[in-house]
Amino acid sequence: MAQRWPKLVLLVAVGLVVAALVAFLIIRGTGERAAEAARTPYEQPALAKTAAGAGAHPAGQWYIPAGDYASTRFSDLADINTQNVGQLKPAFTFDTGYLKGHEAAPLVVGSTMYLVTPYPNVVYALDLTKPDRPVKWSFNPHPNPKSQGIACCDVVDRGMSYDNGRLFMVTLDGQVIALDANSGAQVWRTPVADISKGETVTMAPLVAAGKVLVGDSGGELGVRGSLKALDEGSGKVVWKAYSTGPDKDVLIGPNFHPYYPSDQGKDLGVKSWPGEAWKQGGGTIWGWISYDPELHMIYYGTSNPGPWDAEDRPGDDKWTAGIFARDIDTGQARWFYQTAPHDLYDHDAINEMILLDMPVNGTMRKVLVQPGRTGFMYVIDRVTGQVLSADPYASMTAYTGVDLKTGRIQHNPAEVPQSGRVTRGICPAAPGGKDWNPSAFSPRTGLLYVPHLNLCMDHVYTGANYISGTPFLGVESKMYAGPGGYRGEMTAWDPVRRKPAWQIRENLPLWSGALATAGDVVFYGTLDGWFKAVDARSGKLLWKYRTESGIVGQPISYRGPDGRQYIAIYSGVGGWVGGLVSGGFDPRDPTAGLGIFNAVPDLAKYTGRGGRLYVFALPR
Amino acid sequence: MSSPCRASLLALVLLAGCDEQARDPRGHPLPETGPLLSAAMNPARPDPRAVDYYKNAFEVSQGQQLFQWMNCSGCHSNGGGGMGPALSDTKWRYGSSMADIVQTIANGRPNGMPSFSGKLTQAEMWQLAAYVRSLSQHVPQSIRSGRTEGLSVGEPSTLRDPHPPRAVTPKQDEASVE
Amino acid sequence: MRKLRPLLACLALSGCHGRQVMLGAAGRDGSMFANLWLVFLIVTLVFYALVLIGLVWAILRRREGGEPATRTGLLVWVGVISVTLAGLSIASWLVDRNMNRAPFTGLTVEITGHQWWWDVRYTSADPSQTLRTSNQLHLPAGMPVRVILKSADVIHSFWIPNISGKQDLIPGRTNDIVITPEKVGLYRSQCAEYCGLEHAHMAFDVTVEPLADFEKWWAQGLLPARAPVTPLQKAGYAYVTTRECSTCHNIAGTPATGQVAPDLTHLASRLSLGAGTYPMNSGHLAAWVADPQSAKPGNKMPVIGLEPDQLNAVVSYLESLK
Amino acid sequence: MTELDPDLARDGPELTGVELDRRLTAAWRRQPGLIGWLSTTDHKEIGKRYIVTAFVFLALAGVLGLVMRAQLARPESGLITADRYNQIFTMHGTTMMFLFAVPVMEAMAIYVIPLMLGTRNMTFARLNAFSYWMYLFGGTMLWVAFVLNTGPDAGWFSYTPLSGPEYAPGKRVDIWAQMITFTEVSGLAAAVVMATTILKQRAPGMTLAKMPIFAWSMLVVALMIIFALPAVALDSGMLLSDRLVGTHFFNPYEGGDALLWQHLFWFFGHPEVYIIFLPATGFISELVATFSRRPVFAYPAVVVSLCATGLLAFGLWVHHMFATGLPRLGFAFYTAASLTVSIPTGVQIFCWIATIWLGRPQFRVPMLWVIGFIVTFVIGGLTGVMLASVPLDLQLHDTYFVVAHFHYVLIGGAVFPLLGAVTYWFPKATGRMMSEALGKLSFAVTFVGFHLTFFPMHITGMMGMPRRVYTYPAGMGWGTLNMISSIGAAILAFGVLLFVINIILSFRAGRVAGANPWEAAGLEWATTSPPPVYNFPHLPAVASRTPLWDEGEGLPVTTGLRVDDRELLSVTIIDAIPSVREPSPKPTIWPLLSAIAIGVTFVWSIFTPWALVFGLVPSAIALTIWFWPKNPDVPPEPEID
Repeated sequence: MAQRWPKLVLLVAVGLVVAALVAFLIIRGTGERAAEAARTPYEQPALAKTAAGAGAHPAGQWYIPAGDYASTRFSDLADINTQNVGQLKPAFTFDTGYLKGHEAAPLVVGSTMYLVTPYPNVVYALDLTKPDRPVKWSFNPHPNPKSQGIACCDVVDRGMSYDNGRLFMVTLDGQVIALDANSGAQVWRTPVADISKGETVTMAPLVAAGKVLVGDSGGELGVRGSLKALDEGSGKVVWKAYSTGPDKDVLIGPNFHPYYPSDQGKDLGVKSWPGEAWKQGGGTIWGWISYDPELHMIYYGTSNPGPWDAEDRPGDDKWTAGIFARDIDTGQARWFYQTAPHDLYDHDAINEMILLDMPVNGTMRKVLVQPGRTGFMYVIDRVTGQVLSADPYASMTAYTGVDLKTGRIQHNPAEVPQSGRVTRGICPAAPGGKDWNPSAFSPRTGLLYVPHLNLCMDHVYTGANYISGTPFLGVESKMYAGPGGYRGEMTAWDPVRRKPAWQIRENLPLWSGALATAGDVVFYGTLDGWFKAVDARSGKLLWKYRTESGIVGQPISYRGPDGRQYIAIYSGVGGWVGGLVSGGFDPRDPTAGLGIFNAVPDLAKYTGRGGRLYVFALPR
Repeated sequence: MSSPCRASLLALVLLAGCDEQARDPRGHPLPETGPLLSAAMNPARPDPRAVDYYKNAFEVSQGQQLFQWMNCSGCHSNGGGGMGPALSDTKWRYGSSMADIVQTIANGRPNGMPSFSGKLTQAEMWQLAAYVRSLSQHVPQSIRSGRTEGLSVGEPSTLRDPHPPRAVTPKQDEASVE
Repeated sequence: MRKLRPLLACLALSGCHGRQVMLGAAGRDGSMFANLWLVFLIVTLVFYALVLIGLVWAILRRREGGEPATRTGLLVWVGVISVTLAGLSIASWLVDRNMNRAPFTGLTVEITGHQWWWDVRYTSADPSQTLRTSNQLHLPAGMPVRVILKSADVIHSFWIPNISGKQDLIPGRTNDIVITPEKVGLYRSQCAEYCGLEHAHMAFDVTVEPLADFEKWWAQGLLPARAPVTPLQKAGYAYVTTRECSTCHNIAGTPATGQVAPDLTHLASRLSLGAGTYPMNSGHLAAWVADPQSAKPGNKMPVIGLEPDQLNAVVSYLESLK
Repeated sequence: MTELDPDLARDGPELTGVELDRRLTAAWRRQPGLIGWLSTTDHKEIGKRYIVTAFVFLALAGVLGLVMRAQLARPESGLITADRYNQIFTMHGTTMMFLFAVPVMEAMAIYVIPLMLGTRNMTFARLNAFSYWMYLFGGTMLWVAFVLNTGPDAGWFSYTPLSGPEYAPGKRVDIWAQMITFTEVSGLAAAVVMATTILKQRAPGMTLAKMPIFAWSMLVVALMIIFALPAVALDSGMLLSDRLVGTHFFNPYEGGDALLWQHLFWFFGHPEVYIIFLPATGFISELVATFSRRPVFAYPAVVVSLCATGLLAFGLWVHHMFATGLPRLGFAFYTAASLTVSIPTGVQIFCWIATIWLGRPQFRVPMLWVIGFIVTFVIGGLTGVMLASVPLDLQLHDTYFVVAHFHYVLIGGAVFPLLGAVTYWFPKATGRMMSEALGKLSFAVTFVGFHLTFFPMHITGMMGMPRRVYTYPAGMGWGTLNMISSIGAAILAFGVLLFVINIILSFRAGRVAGANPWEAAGLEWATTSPPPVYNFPHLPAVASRTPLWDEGEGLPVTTGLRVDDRELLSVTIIDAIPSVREPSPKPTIWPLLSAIAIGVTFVWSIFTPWALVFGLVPSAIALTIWFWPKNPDVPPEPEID
């Protein structure tokens, strides 16, 4: 026995050495292949491109928050590039004087910059020609202070639109106002919301084809959502399309051809609800509208159904939590796709839709891409409404996939909330895989830059009572960091390959928009006030700057009267998640702020309130 | 202990017990048609009704139920706030007295608090006010309850500091300044 | 035997008509209960008689003669008890199994217990056909109905003695019971688990009717509330749909959209008021609205303190909600 | 007669009579005065206090019962408010179950068992005193709270979440839950004392097979208490912490479960019924034997029945929960188990009737209670058979049928035997006989009143009347039957009043009884009535189950115990062979002070959890002094061969 030991040991040792060698070779091989793949991914011919006709925007200017109708937020200025971005310095700043969430994008028209503050929605025009950028004029619309109390998630304003010498703005209490861009004089003013019913307006209006398109907020207050088109010249309402109710209210007519059978039928906006629940059914439009001038169609998403307690509204709850395509002139619906039929988690469909032309299974398709709150990256044929793909881009337990045959999202039965028992570990949480803060797309890289969240939640239904002008929720919820313990993530998504190119984890939730430039730099801000520039191809951090407060705004880029490229961003924490600091709430209550403050109880350690515009440029 | 002393002690316990534990389904109204909140105008003399509500476990529990039913929790959550200000902290924009709170509920406040006058009875408003005070430990510890039948909302109110921070009476919070 | 007579009287009562009696046998389970109970009653009566006879005999017997075979007697007694109990167990088990085998045909009613009323929802695959009502149950005769039971607060118990046994409504759990009403008629159900202050006043009316009538009732229930006609009704409408009432109660088709109290859409077509506290008529309606805390103290409806003309108007409007 | 050695420290042939009495009395008597009264460890004194206290609670709860019957006499009666009624029915149930039924059975045993076993005192005599004080404080707290309008109102079963922090605001349910803690401590203490006394302190020769049946029943009951009470202790502890510090044991939202309460409660609650009933069967066995003038028929069968009941009692609790929607398959098991438990009871009833049959029955008052017991209890048992069946229970559950059932079981099955037992042992405790005529009258009135009250409830239940309703609508057909019940309740109360009057009158002027007025066979009748403070001059030794009948005056005795100090004789568990002489603790005030310290801690902890921390200090001090070894240098007694 004893003599056989050395032999045995030798055998084992030789075996181990051989195994290690084999393993080394295998791993090395894979690693090499992976490295190779990482080096040369985007040299392929088939890149996604900005939709033809929708990507145009005036050179070096910024007229609408999304930059262009395709919502790419892409600036073709390339002065600032990956080589020199590290030298960016603040060129000037401007204090707005208000300390709520500054979610708006500044606009630059000619040599003037236009800013709008959160409630009370004051507009400033800054003269960019003078070295100290003085205020040319300002305008205070004096909204009704009561509206502060019914705005669900801070008193934000997401921006204005410029067209044809006029600025179009909204106020929190639901007035659309046209201003003369030169003088700041009011041209017309049209109220489109009733705050006694809980309606407010926070979205940035979109001007296109002679119409000002504006929706409403208040999906948390049992509002019956609607999109209004106002005549650009007179401010008269041209058409109004509700998100619930009979077909004639929803502007569903003979031209309505939804792709999936579940959206076909008469008066589904009534029949997919119990009783008269559709009258308080939500489906507000508070996010982004894209416009395809060639197809003459607008695309927008509707918000969550009301109340949040889904047990109170059995049925599909049409036409909430879905994407509408409409004819911009008549408002008639063309197609509809419901991302979350019978929504269980406040997973609205209001996120930005980027209009692209890209190859899908070998053929070029006209698509819209939406990073959905459900956590899926939807690629939808924007002509027909067919879902071409839907891949998860955020941590996900709530859904198992999207059935491309029926278009229906597939629920994980273990994560369906109920009354009387808390359902735990729902990912994504109520703000979704990504909330309103818009992504950017660079046609140079073919990548979509998605600033998003990594939050999960515990959720329970408690039953809702409807009292006009008060919240209509019926849930208690508690959010927290998703798997990995980080709360925000910047993902560069390749829509053609249907997977991320790179990802950056952020400790705090990402609540700011993104900007991509022709210099292959991507800008975004974080809740702790850092404004960051990363390499559009690799995600490498190139530059960062600490602003006075958390960033929830939308960066833009413009060419100043002096010929230099500037980058502008609002700093001023707020919005749903940042409201914890801007509203001075109490994070000891884990359900505060509909449960989101529980995810960021430490926010006050990173940021205080603020309200300041930062403009950066390369040193002269 | 002498017997008169014992008797008076018993009487004391008896009074305290009756106040905190009694259940009067009708509330403790001065006549419903009586002058609304006369005492609110006179902060020196607190409303005589106040103590019947915020020192009574049953009334506070009724207020707690109304807080959910009347969607107060939609804005103020379980005290932490959200759409509306936090109620569990030490800031009181419009005063911390029972009468102030009832006034806020009844008539609303300019920055968004809706008016519930005509939607709730006065007794219900007093119950709500008592519960609102309990969110910041402004009611006796002995009448608070450990938790609700619901999602856990953090540290039980029974364990929070029994000595509430002193209320700050009407001071404009800078956030509310227009 | 003195105690047997009332027991037999009780048995006789089963023939009487009662709206809330166990031996009413108006449903599938109810009939099976009545039969099984009769079996148990007879068996237990026999045993009681045996014990009494034994006791009387033991007391009165003349004390002479030898030792009787008591030891054998004990064994026989144990044997008899055991066999009988086994028989009863099996009978009980068979009936229980049979009760659980009720065929299920698709009508599902969801009942949520509240302190102290019942929220009733008739579900349907078509959500717009979902019918919501309170404190009443209409059932089609001869059709098994699945009743889903939930509680919004504390434990309650669902029990229509004429039709079926009990099932608890427990917070955090979803129970269900299949009941098959067989006899057309009016029955009464009462909460059978102590649920707090007004447990005594937590009942509802059960109407078992032919299928056609039931379907008609359902269709009518889906209609919105009637519009007020007379000036008095209009004044009542104005009050009810804008003031305190509307904060808690729902009246379909009106601005009264509260969800935390019983639905009032077709209030006047119900048989009772206040979850079985009062029979429905204008006098009781007025009494209830004027002071709901008098007949059912502690219930969640506050005393509003309406002026007499307001009260008139409100009652007049509510009465019109057929 | 020669002078006795003044240093002679052990009883024996030389030391008898007056001198023995003098020395033993000196060793066993307590200090005079209030402090002495409060310090006593004498099982007879503690037992009497226990019994009187329990009867006071019976009277209080009985009055509440009368108030409820007055309210229910008519439909829609406005005599008392819903809130008051709910407090009252909760108090009635709680007091009857926790403060009367269980304690009174323990109390009777505390008085009688040492006498029956032929010993001088119980083991752990101070623990025995402590048990009483805890019981007194707990009951007093509950009733003071009730008077202060803080009476619990969630029912004696306190189902969550009705008893939870949201739906039971205020301190009402905390009072209830903490009262449970008091009675748990007290009950467990008494059970430990009882079990050890019965197992270790029997007279030499009293093997387990020769032990009186009442001792057997108390042994089974003590073990049942030790197993059942921790379940409810856990339950009420969890409820208190849910209410006070916001734990989530019973909160389904956060993963707790409302049914957890019911499982734990009934795991205690069902055995509880047998904890009350088994001592009563013990009484019946003693009474039947004495008044039939022969030993109980089939002693082994009766003892096996007792043990079987005790075991089976733990397998039935789910039959209280048939309507909760638990998996239905398991129900068949609980039906079968519930029906099985009636076999041992049936055996006992057969044995008692057979004993009467075989004996020469004398119809004295205690025997009347026995007959009343059989006639009444059997009805309750048979309705229990109905309730065990799932299909029947789903209808009968929580109706007045159940109210009728358990009053037949508890009053017919426990209170009737208790009243018989009190009549039977009254002369032993007081030295005077109770009036036979008044006794017969009170029996008759009680018996009639009882059936008039509770029999109609079977029918009201079948007619659909649920339990725990403070009123009921007119036109349900329940009015007449309820009126009959209410009239019956008044008669029943009058019957009990007659019993109490009988006790008071007899206590003052009853016929003087000798040592063994009933000519019974048990050892308790071997000493004087009332017994001396040391119980027996010489410890008796026995050779049969009926020593006094078999040995007559010549009862053999054991000698050799110290007379100058408290000493007990420990025996082996099965064969009762003397093994150790054991010192018995002297009276001391510390059990009382410990009870006060712990009681204050308990009451205080209703208001703040810190009480448990701060209250620990005085409690620990009091307990340490109580337990401090007084004579550490005395070597342990040698083994006796």
